[in-house]
Amino acid sequence: MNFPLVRCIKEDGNMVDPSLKEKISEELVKKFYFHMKRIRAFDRSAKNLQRQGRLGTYAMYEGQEAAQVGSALALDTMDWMLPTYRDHGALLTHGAEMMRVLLYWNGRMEGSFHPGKRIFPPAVPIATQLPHAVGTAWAEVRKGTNNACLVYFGDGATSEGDFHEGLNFASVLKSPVVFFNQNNGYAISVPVYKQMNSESIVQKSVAYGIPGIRVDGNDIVAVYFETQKALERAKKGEGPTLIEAVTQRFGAHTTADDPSKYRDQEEVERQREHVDPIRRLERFMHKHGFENETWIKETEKAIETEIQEAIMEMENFPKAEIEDIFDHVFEIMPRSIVEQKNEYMEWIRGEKV
Amino acid sequence: MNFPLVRCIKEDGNMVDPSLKEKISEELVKKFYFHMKRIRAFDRSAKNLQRQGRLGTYAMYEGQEAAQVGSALALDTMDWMLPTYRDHGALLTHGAEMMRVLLYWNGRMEGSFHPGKRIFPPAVPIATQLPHAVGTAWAEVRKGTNNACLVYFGDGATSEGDFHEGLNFASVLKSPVVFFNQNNGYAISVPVYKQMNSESIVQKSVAYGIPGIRVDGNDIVAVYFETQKALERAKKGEGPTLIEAVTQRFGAHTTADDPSKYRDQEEVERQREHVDPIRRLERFMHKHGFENETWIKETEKAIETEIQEAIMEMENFPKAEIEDIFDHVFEIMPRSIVEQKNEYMEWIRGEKV
Amino acid sequence: MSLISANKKNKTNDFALGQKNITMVQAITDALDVMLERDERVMLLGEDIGKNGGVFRATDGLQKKYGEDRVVDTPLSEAGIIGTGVGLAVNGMRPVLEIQFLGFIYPAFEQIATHVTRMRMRTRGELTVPMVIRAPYGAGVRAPEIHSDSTEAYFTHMPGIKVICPSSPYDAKGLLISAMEDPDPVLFMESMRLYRSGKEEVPEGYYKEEIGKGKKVKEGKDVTVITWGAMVKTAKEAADSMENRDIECDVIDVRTLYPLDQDIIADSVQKTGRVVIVHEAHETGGVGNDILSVINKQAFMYLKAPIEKVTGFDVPVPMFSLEDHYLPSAARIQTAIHKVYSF
Amino acid sequence: MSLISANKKNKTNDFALGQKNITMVQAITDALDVMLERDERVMLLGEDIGKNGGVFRATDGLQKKYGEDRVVDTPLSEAGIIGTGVGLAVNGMRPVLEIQFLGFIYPAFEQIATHVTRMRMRTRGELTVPMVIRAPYGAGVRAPEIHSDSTEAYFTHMPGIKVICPSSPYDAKGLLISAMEDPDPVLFMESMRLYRSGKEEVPEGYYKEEIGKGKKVKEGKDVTVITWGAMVKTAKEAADSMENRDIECDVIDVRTLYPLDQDIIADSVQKTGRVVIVHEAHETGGVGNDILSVINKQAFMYLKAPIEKVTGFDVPVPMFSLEDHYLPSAARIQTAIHKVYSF
Ligand SMILES: Cc1ncc(C[n+]2csc(CCOP(=O)(O)OP(=O)(O)O)c2C)c(N)n1
Ligand SMILES: Cc1ncc(C[n+]2csc(CCOP(=O)(O)OP(=O)(O)O)c2C)c(N)n1
Ligand SMILES: [Mg+2]
Ligand SMILES: [Mg+2]
Repeated sequence: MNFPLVRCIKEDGNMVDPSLKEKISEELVKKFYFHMKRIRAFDRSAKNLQRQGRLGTYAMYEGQEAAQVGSALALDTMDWMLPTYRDHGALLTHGAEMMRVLLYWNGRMEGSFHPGKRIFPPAVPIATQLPHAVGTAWAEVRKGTNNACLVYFGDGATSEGDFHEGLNFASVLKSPVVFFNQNNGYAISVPVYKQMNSESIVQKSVAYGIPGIRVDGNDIVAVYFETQKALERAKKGEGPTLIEAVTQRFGAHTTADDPSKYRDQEEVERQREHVDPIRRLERFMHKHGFENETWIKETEKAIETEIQEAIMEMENFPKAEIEDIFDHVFEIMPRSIVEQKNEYMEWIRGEKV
Repeated sequence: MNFPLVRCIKEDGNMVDPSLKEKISEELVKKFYFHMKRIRAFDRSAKNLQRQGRLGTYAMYEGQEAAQVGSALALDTMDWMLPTYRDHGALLTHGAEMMRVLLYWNGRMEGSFHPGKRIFPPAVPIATQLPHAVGTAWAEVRKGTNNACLVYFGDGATSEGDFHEGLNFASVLKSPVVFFNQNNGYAISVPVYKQMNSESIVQKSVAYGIPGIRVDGNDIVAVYFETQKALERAKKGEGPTLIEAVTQRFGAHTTADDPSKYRDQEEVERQREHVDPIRRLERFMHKHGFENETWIKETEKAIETEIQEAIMEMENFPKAEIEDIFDHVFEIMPRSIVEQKNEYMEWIRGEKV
Repeated sequence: MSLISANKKNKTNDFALGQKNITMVQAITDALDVMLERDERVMLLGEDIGKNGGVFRATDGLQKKYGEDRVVDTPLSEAGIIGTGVGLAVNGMRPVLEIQFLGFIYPAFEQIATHVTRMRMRTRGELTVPMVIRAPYGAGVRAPEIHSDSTEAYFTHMPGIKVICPSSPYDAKGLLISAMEDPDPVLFMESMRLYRSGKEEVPEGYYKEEIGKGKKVKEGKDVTVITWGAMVKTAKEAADSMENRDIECDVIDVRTLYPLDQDIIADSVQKTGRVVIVHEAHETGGVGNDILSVINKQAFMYLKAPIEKVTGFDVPVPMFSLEDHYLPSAARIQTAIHKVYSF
Repeated sequence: MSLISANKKNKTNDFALGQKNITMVQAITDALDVMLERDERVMLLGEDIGKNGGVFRATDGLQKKYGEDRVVDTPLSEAGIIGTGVGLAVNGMRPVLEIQFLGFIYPAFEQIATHVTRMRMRTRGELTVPMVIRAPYGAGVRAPEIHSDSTEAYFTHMPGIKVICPSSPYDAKGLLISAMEDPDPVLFMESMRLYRSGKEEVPEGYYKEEIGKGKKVKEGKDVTVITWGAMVKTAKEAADSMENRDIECDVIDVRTLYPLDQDIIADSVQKTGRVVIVHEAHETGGVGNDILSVINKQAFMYLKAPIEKVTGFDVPVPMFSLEDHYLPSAARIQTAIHKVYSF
């Protein structure tokens, strides 16, 4: 099986193929940098909020910024994004409101959707979103548009039946979907080599007769261009692509997880030097004349302000309304729910008196 | 992807590699021939019985005899077999009682198992038996035996999640299973090219990092030797193999199906000349000195007698007992079932008076 | 027979042009045909529904008429079908998904329990899943194992999906059209036994029957018999024969299993005070117990006898040699009617 | 506290050597440990149960003690876990399968509905599936979506599997050991809320609690309160507080949801004539309605008031900001007790 790891920027910041530089505008580099910095800052803030009891259990993505930003930036506004619980970095990049993402992790239903954006609520049951992407993308074909779908999932997700059924459907229907796998090495505590016997995830594309790309997931340039190519193929009617972005999850699975039970966290920190996607981009910027201290400072400040504002918004958001429990199950509430609601609301009011 | 179709006997009965002949004893050829003739005669009788209203809906396998017999003969008595509803040819070859197979198709619970034989009841929900095979085989490893498992499934079954989850588990656990796919071209009315976008089923083995073999499923010699090799690998602790046996279903999906709705049955009959596995073996026998008219006549007669006896046994089998509905759900019947049973049995007795 | 509700919301060809005498499976094909014609967003997906027209011929001729893009033979994968349907529905289509037999819906259980039914809730209605899942169900046709399950209760317990089970060609067509226009997911159960068991005059063209409304199929003052689907005929037969013994039954076909028509149940039980519930699903956890709960709440004071249930047993549906013993029979229902009457 | 049933069937080290004061999750680990030690056929399979010791640490230390062959980290695939478990069980092993949260059991629904529960039936006991499926369940711990489901009713409706839901460390250990020795499949539901909510004296070593038997957790003559799992504590609290108003409640922890202990229910209802049923699952289709059915059959004539239910609503379990409103509270239960009492 020949699925070489596609890489544009080496760990030391040098380019694999210097001629690519033409395609990398300053604007693009700034976008890469801004979004990675932004979502990392967000991630860290959210983790801290959780520690302070201001958010519920939270899933960090630190280490996966290049994979999430690079792929998300390749999308057009009208392309759909189907995330998991760990892809809010991509979400934020595709235009989701930061305040809503925070609401989600604060147990608020108002946070699981993004009005006006083509973003699905995060899939919590593993791999279930893959078939949704197939249908969503297919509907675009039926409508005669030129929009595609990008669906995220982890290495662990490849073991579920829905992964397989989704890819098979997409391949048969030639549905314009990009299956974007973030192989971050672990499914909670289970390392990839216990998850599967195959040497790569990308080779699973062979089972469906579709193109597969294995990309260095910490190299945002490679991720971006490869995703773009896959999206173009999709939009040209050439069907789905499976992308495996090889990356790393630096932290715990979620704030409820203790990774020291199953791996050496110090080792992870040592590896960070080589694999951190932001440092890699910084080295690239440094070596290729994109460094701009003033802009970076400004950017960092702007990000900090945005995050603080989003947190304030989240915390000032109107309290959850009890009625919400009942009001959105059906468009028209059936009698059993009406009665349950009325009874409970009356009781609550009585209680409160 | 390079998965050439393995073939030992060409359609005209000549050998692909004449040196293989040493390995093909007369005894083996007779076994091949006897079992294929036997299960075909059985299949036709069963189909007729259904027409006469003496059996319920019945699933024919005519055309798939080489695949079923060749693979089944490669098993040792202590190896497990996990069939679908279409694999009773294999079942009969692995020692199942013919009378019980008939009972099964007559809606009798007594027909779905084979006391003393290592045979699972036929899996009716598609692909669900694949994970069972993984566990069954793994238990053999844990017991320290040298037994393996062979599990049958169709081309349609490859689309289900359980196919994927089963192969993935087996590959990770190095479970001694042979996944034996009979690609008979159709899942009821759906042709393989609508079922999947891949050119073959065997290439799906790549997804699991396990060996895959594509064999001419109408060539019993190839099926037998390839299955044997896969079983040997399994028993040596080298893990599972995916075998795709390319074959054909000559008849309808079941007696309830009308294939003229979706394919040209006359075309199928024309193809039969080339692909019929029994005729192929006959040509081989003819060309390689294994022909023996007397023996064939005797064999045919013996088969006919066996089938007639089995039918008689089936028809004389004691009537289904109503209590059976209740008695085998749990080892010890819980009160709710006890009460339902008592009430019903009393009522029935009252009724009958 | 109910009146035609001449809903003219979307298009013009709403008026019933005439009647035709058809079976239930034909009525279902007809409903699909009417809606494929009226609404471009409608798509049918399923195993063998295209060229083959479905294993019961419920989609016969529709692929030819509407094309392979709209009547689609899918791979053999129920989670794939329902999951793809979710995406289609969220993105503006109106998928109707055939599950070949209700007993093969289980691979899609996760998709239904966690997405089909929760999408509206999770997005406060921003994304919705207007989807119909059609599934033949039930015993009594000598089908192989698993094919005969009647496991509606898994779905009535699942918040966010309606469950419908018609008992006549007229209702089947009208309710299926309603289901296809419903803004929320619907599981539409079709009795295999009833598919071809009788014909009825059914209006041509478009009409709707209201979801969530039961129907009296027989009027009587002594005992209330509540049931649905294939059991309506059996219960009616039992009730008819009780007239010989001067017992008059109210027979209610609830038609929708979630949400239940509480009024029709309460009204009848308040009148009779005696109840027999009939269904072919297993007793424990069956929808019969939901009906019991409605009665407990709405008509407790009127009850004159313990409620009787005639149901499938707490055992897997047996293979066909014994399935007739599993299924409630008219004779068993008669015994139950007599029992509550003479309590 | 119940007596220890000193079952000495298989091995010799049966006698409780002492007591230890442990939480429910520790009691579960203990039961697994005892059985891994006693019976070589026992194997644990699940996601993250090995090195990580399970996301709730229910299998902490067991892989180290018994090896990777017997405490196995599986791929992320519930149908794979249960399906492989079927094969293991049929072929002589005693698999205990952890489903990380009950809300993630749905991918394995088909395996459970069509094989786990039907193998004995289909083979008249020639092949059987002695398997325990362990699954944390329930709301109230601020878990993410889907993690809080309490969907036991899907399984009580499924013939061929027992469903157990303990409410204390003592019961958890004794019932889990019974489940692991049961010749038939058992779904063992573990309340996340109760995992670490309190300690109790639990015997060391091997002992069993009988499956299918309820337990009185409070004795009273006026109102019967029936519940299980995490709700036992809440119901008890409500019942205790009713003493101030001179209402004495019988509080029953049914412990096994299928098969239900009909006697303990009937005896109590025949005494009190007034009933409140409490569970956190959705009302429609909930096990509460099975209890209603038992009462209808066994104690109809004794009922003095309609039965009240305090349950989760017919809506998906909301995200955690609202989950406390979804969950039955002691205050709501008090209202219900008062209502049936003063009917
Ligand atoms: C069907 C299902 N089973 C189990 C879980 C519990 N669970 C949540 S995340 C996770 C691991 C997922 O790993 P992977 O797919 O690699 O994604 P990652 O978390 O690494 O982003 C598990 C087992 C779940 N959410 N859904
Ligand atoms: C889960 C499930 N879905 C649908 C069916 C109905 N069904 C029975 S056989 C069949 C086609 C199977 O095709 P294939 O796997 O190729 O096996 P073959 O019948 O050709 O031997 C279908 C769809 C089923 N039995 N189980
Ligand atoms: Mg991962
Ligand atoms: Mg086939």
